[in-house]
Amino acid sequence: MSTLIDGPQPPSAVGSAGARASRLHIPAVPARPGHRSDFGYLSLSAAGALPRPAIDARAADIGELAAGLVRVLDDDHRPVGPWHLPLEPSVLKTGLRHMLLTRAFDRRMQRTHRQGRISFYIQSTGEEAVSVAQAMALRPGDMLFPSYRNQGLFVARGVPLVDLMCQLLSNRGDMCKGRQLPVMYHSGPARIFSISGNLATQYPQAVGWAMAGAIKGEDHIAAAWIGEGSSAEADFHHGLLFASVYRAPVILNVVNNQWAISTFQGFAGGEQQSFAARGPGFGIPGIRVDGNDFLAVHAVTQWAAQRARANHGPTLLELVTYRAEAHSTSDDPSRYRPRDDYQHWPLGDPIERLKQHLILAGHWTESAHQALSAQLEAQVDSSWAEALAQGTPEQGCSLDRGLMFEDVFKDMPEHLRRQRDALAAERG
Amino acid sequence: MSTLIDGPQPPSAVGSAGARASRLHIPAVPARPGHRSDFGYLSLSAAGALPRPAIDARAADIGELAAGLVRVLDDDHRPVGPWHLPLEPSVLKTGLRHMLLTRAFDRRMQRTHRQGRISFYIQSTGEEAVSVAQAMALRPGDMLFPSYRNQGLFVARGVPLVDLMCQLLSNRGDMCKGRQLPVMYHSGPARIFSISGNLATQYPQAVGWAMAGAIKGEDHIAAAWIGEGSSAEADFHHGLLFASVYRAPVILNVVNNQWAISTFQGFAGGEQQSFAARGPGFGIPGIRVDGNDFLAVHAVTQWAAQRARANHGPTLLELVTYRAEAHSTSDDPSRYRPRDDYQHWPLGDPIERLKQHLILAGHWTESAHQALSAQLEAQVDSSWAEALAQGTPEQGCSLDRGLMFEDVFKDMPEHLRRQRDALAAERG
Amino acid sequence: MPQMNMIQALNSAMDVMLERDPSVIVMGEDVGYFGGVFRVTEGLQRKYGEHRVLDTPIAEGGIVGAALGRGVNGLRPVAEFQFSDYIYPAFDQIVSELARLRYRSAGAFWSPVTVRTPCGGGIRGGQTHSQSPEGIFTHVCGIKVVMPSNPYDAKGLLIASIEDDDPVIFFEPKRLYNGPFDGTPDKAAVAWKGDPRAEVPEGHYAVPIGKAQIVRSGAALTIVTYGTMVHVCEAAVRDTRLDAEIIDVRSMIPLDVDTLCSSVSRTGRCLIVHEATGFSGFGAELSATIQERCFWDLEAPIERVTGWDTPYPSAFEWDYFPGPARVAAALRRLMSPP
Amino acid sequence: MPQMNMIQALNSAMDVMLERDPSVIVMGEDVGYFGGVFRVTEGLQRKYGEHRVLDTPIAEGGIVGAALGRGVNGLRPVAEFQFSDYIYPAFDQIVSELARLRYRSAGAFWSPVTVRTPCGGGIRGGQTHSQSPEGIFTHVCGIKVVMPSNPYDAKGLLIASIEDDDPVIFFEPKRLYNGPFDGTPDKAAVAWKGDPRAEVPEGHYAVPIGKAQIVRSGAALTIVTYGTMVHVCEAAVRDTRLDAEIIDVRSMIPLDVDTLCSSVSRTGRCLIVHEATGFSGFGAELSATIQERCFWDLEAPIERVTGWDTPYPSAFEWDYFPGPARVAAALRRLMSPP
Ligand SMILES: Cc1ncc(C[n+]2csc(CCOP(=O)(O)OP(=O)(O)O)c2C)c(N)n1
Ligand SMILES: Cc1ncc(C[n+]2csc(CCOP(=O)(O)OP(=O)(O)O)c2C)c(N)n1
Ligand SMILES: [Mg+2]
Ligand SMILES: [Mg+2]
Repeated sequence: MSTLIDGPQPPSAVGSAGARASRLHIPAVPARPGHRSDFGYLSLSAAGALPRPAIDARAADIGELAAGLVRVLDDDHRPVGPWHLPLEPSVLKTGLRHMLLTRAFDRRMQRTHRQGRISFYIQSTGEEAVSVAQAMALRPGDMLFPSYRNQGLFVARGVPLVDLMCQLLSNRGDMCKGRQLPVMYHSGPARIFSISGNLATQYPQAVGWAMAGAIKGEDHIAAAWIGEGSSAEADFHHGLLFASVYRAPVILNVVNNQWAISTFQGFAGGEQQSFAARGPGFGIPGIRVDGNDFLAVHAVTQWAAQRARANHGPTLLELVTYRAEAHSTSDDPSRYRPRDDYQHWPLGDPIERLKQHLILAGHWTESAHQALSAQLEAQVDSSWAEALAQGTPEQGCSLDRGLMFEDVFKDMPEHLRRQRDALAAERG
Repeated sequence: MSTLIDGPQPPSAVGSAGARASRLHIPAVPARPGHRSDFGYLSLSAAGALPRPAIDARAADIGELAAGLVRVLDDDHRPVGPWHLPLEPSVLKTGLRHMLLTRAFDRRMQRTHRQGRISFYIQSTGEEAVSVAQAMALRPGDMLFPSYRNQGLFVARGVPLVDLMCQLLSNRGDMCKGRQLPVMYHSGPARIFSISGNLATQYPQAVGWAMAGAIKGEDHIAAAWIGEGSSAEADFHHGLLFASVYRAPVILNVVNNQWAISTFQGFAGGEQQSFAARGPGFGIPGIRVDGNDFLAVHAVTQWAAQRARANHGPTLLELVTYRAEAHSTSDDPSRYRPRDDYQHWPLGDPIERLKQHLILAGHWTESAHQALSAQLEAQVDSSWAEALAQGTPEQGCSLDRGLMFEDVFKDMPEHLRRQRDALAAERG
Repeated sequence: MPQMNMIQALNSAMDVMLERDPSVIVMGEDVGYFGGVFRVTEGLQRKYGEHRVLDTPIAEGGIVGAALGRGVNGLRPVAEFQFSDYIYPAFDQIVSELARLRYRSAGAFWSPVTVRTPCGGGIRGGQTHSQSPEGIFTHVCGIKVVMPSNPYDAKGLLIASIEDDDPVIFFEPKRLYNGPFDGTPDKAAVAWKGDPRAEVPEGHYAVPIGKAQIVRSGAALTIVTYGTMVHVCEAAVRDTRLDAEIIDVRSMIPLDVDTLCSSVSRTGRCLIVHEATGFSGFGAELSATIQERCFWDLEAPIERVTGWDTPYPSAFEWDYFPGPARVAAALRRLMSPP
Repeated sequence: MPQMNMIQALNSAMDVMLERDPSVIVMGEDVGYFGGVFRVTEGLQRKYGEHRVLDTPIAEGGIVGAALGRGVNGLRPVAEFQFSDYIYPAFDQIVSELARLRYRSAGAFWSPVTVRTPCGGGIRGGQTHSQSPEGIFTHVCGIKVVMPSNPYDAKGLLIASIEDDDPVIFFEPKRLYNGPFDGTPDKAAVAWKGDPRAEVPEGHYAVPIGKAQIVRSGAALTIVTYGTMVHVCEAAVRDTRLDAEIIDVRSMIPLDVDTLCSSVSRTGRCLIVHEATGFSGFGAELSATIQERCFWDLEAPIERVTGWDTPYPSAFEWDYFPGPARVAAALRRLMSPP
């Protein structure tokens, strides 16, 4: 083909400027700064509208769950429909507490970053129900493979805030021994896997973990979380595929908070189809759920967990929510989306909704809420003081620099010992 | 988690031998050597049973096409149903000729390999309709991204057999200049892309090519082929995703010939769902078609091409067929599947079916068929003689070894010139 | 002459090329409306439209695969990877496809893709925002690999890369985006403004790929380095007051062996410095090649100063980073071998 | 003592480990019922069941990702990649995950995966069935990289790899599967039978990772090599009648620097030989390290004989392959430098 052999032919006219208009489709974005988002793109179902199938349902038979939106709490905070599986008020109150604590922690760490005391932070504001309700619907023996926006899993599994804070400070109490960027926590005892900087890698890993459980005949299951942006990565495909082929006992979650840094979810393939819809293509049930509805999230997770434990295989859950704050402390969302977007988000705030539900049901009061909030703020404060006792940023790094050379391998090989000694000599 | 910190815990009993039986699902295989395959796993639709939607149909509305099987020729070789778009008898006869030539070429090259005159070969026996009908349903300006089992594309686009044979011989006429394994052809003038040894990589490449066409406002489309086994690769996902997001004018084909070397299609995720079903999860129509039915393959390809050209976006086609021969000349399928499997394959042979259809319609006769076959055998023979004239294996490599250093870059850099000279000096 | 920092210089290179050549397109994660997390593509989508400056899904393998296909169909894609730590998912498309296409098709097909990606540490990014993986790519035949150390080279090399008909992996030492960092994090940050290497013409010019640059002439010994380390080495030379020749490699493939070797033959001593992990890093190739060519002129062993053979740990960034003190110690050792 | 070729030795290693340790599992494309395209896993599924010897989808990235997860959950996965040319789709899972997990979690999580994969040319495989990508992996910290050159080492090293709590990339020079190929393709193929290195115990034994082996002692010069090239170098030494010491590296990470350097210090001359592309290949690291340690003992430049810096072209296989003639020429050059 001579045009190819001769080199790329500059198109005589390209793009909108040209005579031959470009026919490439570019996904739409609801609004850019200065305008107001039209959330009409979001397909919503009425609370209670979708059926709750048996846990051994075939994916192909329950496709409506991938297109619709499972909701339990209606606009008046009343629980309705088949997905309402009544939970003890104490359980709901525990959920509320975990969400509130997560938010208080986020807010405080964000402030700490602004004061220059930690170098980086990522908030999960507006998405607390995802992590908290899901952790609570699983068993302690189940293994969790989080993304960087799932701090609620750590909170709900009772990992002390001090431990998380020490990681943020890279001080003597840092579970990562100074090796990971802030927020890249893990917890062996709480069975929460190490967070990776490389997106989506945890998906096939969780499936592998679950496969091992199945091979060993155990009934622990695995669950993994990624953002909707990250579902574009190859490992999303690998996760679905391996889960499908071996019917692994795993819950694969896509947290669709509408944005991947500055990139709207349409660029991840959310314009043509829901993310939950990827599941049925692999024979995996896909369920799209209101991610800000604690009860709905809990119910679908429980369904998926029962399904997995009963050996009916994996489930793909899409948790529809909204990233209320910046992507991270390095980000300024007012550059790419309307500043007040979250105020118009049709699915509200997860904490507010559970709170109103509990008040409506007579299990909670505004003043109890104030008191709890204050108590949790105090808990965050005292945890922070405790964390600082293990090394403040002003004191410099409180970890032995020799730790840099450990854990590259189980046993330190000769060449790393030599390098460790050279560094020690350099630093005197 | 101490069990993790202490090291992997040998499960007390693993697998079928143990007290706790493994709960891992292993895909079923229809039959291993010594048994007879039960093709009941194959979901079949009656010829003519599936509707032919408008080319701008939404993927979600035509899901039945991904689950069923588009067939035009019934068991009596009569064309039926909405996918029957009558083609000129001359077109059908051309198709028959291309398929026969492809098979004759394959058979001859296979023999040539057995004689030790080429080092490697891959046949497409039983799958000729896929390449031939699809190439014929596309336009010459459309760009094709083949796998190694699409020699029919080259035949249908009129690439001289001699050119293909010279590639197999790595002789002076080799389009690859001795650099590629036999069968890894390409053709610039015929717009057929270079075949890669790494599976599935052509999928996102084809999408990119199509996107460029759209950007330039052209109406050439792209088409790519991979095997069902290769659909497990990440690039399958990348292809679908990018095609979906930018609504690229591309046809993505999965040739499901049931086997990937020794691995049954269930291990690629074909047990839970069809491969065509992956499309709707991305908002891409998926159509499962009888890949041995020339008319059906032609019709769905034409549909997809019209859709793409009219700017309605990509289509995923699953072509259900059977790999009648070994994976390659390095393979012996009798080690992993029943020897006579193909005799029981429910979708028959594509050449035989088109032939019977033509005879039934009064456009063809058994004796015309014999004559054509003989003529094509002769064409293969004379092409082979022509190819050998450009260098036989017995003469040794007829290409200049300096070619090894060319085309690594457009211009040969200093270090490669030095290496070329060193080799020349070494060889005197 | 306008002054530009490295971000502006890179932006200007793409601006110039988008303007001149309608086949040039820019693509990557967050590069469009937002202008990239490091702001390198800022304003380009506004100017050239969302069909030529495209936001992409977060799928590095898909980005390269699609870019390759576009390149085959007549475009000149410039793809950004947000961090070079995230290039690995695209490894197969780069190594098996982009680098091999021209060769395997004997020139019938090729794709002039440029892959831009920020590399290196010193920004508290931790182990997945600080890597320098260039060494890996230098073992892949069929791609060119470059890394500028200043705004002038950044623009000129990026233009040359985009115009090049071979695929180019273009590494941007992110610690240099805003200023010529010399390896002492406690000192106040220095901006590019006022630095002669920040004098960058507005228009089109190219810095040829394949040519190293002598950044400082000297007779006592030769320092071979690139990227951020160029500035660190300058600081170390100031500190030691040694009359070192400093060579900025700039282009790893093709490598300007003559410039390196004629210097080492003259000085008889050579120090190789890079930020990446040492073991099998690009410094190994530099050392091996120089030793092969200059053996008889060497008066001391060629040494390497590099990052340690560990991941880049966030809390020990400045213990990991091969700063001026580590370089200076090696320089002194080299001048009076034990 | 039983005689085994390399395929049988590798098979035996997995058989022994599957038998001894219920946490060992084997997985890969075509490894189960079929026993692998090179028959290395033949019979294992029949013996240990399809839950412990698994066929997988053709998705190398998924294979490593899933293996990693299984390793974390208490298994010891041995994953086969059909050809090492096809390891690239798994690159991110290997580099960013497998190699980093223990480090980033400070030991809380780790996964003892062994990745087995046939490498090297000489089987008319062309550019995507002949590569030797080991050099790339030696730049990745957190994994071990080994390559045996004979059946005894193959079994012992594979057992050591499976038992190792760190991830190991285990390269199998496929040209040696059936016999000790010495680089002369025209000669009749030699089988392993009768070779002392093919005497392989039936049961469990380990060859420690991290130890090189002196294959031939000599005083005139040192050849540092591994894999297929060990046998090619033996042939070249026979041809030149030089009293060369030949060292089989065996383990690239960790590298047995002491064994290499004490030999070179003694002989004063060193040739490095590998089949992979030379530029930034593992030979560069060997050369750089040996030069650093042995500089004052060197009587001639360290040379490298490697594959050319091109893809491995199928028609020119024996021009590409660094055969005994090319090695012998280098040996002679090394003994009387120009
Ligand atoms: C492989 C890889 N590519 C790119 C990045 C850079 N990156 C970090 S977060 C992010 C956006 C992810 O968005 P999403 O998955 O939607 O998660 P969210 O932040 O919304 O929770 C990107 C592109 C990365 N970390 N890894
Ligand atoms: C990345 C990669 N992995 C593995 C292989 C080895 N391999 C070559 S062909 C093949 C089977 C492919 O099967 P399928 O996609 O069904 O195509 P078919 O051969 O049936 O046409 C395998 C595993 C490869 N070439 N590339
Ligand atoms: Mg998101
Ligand atoms: Mg197949």
